[in-house]
Amino acid sequence: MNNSLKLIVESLLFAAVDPLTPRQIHGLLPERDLKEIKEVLAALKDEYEGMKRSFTLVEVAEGYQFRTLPSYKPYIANLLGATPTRLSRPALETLTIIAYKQPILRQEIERLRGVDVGGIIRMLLKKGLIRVVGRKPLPGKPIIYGTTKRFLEVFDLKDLSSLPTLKEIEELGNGEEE
Amino acid sequence: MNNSLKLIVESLLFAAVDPLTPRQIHGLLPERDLKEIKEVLAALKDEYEGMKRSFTLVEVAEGYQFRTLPSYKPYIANLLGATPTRLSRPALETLTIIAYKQPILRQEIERLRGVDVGGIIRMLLKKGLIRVVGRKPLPGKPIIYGTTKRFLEVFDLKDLSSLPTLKEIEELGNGEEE
Amino acid sequence: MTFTTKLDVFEGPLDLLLHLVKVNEVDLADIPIATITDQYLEYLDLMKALDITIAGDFLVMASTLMHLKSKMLLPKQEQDMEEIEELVEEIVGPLREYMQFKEAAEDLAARNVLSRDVFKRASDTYFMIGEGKEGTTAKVNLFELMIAFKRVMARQFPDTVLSFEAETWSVKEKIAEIKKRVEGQKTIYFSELFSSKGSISELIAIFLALLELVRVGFIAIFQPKPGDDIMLQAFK
Repeated sequence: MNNSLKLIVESLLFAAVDPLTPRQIHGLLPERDLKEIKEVLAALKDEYEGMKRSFTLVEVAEGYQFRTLPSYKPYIANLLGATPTRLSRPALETLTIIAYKQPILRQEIERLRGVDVGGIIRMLLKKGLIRVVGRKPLPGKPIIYGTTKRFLEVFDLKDLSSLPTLKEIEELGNGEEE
Repeated sequence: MNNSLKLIVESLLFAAVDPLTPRQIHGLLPERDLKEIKEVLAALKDEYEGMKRSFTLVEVAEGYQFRTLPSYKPYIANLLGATPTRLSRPALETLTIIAYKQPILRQEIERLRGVDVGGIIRMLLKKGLIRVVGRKPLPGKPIIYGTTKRFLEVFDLKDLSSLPTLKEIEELGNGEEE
Repeated sequence: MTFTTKLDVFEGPLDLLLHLVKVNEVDLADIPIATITDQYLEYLDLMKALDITIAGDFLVMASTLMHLKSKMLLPKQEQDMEEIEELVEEIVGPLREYMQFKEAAEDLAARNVLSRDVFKRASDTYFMIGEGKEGTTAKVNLFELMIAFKRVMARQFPDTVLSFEAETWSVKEKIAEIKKRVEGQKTIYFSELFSSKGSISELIAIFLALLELVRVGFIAIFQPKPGDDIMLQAFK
């Protein structure tokens, strides 16, 4: 392999989840000098600054990390808001209950989950995964919730009847585990 | 703000976890033409290819995604430590059959492989590589399976039509005797 | 039974047949049926001798092979030839398709696989929950818990279809109960939680209570190996 140290370091910074310190990089490339690695990091930083792209290499307290420039924040905020891939476990559980039990009252969801779900419901509404289906003719006219078309899109479902039942999952038997 | 469309799109691709389609980017930048966005994506791809860095912009899963080049694999594998989730041979074969024959019933897969595949299907569902596409209008409304976008992403495929055509098994001749 | 894993490398009859075709270095178009049949049966005998359960699929193929072999040994007439050809196709047809997919699978594995050969930015959380990323202590994810729960239900209510019903049991009460039990004992088992013959709604309440306790990080769950009973401990 004939990759330059600079590009090797770059690939590590690109794939890393957290900032990388020169020492960490040295640990991964023990045959290289720590000094050499530090020089390469500084050079990369200069290079990216000079390239004037939408992201750059930033020296943060813990090391070096690629980050987008602040001026792109509004676009990226929109992106992160729009990707429903960031559902927390409680959110996913709540969504599952709504999907399987719809139309359903908030109280019923809370009874099933044993906790307040107000915040989660707001978030799911905002992400367009659930919707208000109507109101129940009960005192206080409580709201009934159901899933949206967007929910189907996001979960790659043709229609609600395509949701596999727990029974069908069970019938598949045991999955192999790695 | 005075960022060029090219750099805005770049920042989105850089921050996104999953591949972004031109349509998704258009959804985030509705005031721009879809056509314009597609042009910018193609231009960015060319630009990165020409830059010869350790990562590049790849067309995958109907969208675009920044990825490292294969030659940096050993360094990054060391960095990330954990061994990548490996599919067993039976799992990979099952996934292949689903990819090529989708939409497909579990029974058909079992006929082709000659063994029960329930457990494998469950594991592939869990890994998000396959999905329930719908149900067949047959008694019992059996589930039909297909592959996901994630499948395309993992196996570096632009779309399903870029799956290589199945090879004819050559030694077979024409099936005519003598 | 330690032998099983060493010998039982063939996933099914097609896998075994394909192996025999390769070992004998023959073409699919021209399989020496008699030889292959004998070797196939030898393998089944070996399995029997080692007390390995032979799946039904293997036996079906064995009888097809034997039927074909006997046909071929008899003096042939025009009509027999046709039948023989059909029988051969019954075996070779699926084998051919199987080989095709095996090759395609190899091609797929040879691509630049994400997170094996090439890497994207940031982490790969995707939709799958329960990778323990958010600092929870769960080593088993929600999907597995669900399945474990289904097992309990299947044992206690063999014919019930599970659905989320509005319950008469309070999850909050169950949370308190489980907390108490886990604090009292070092480790309790998943199956123990459901050992009492309660109603479906009570079991669901216990299950949801458990999910909640895992979620908030009060309980850590472990599984020695896949399929084992899940162990619960108060998380310190």
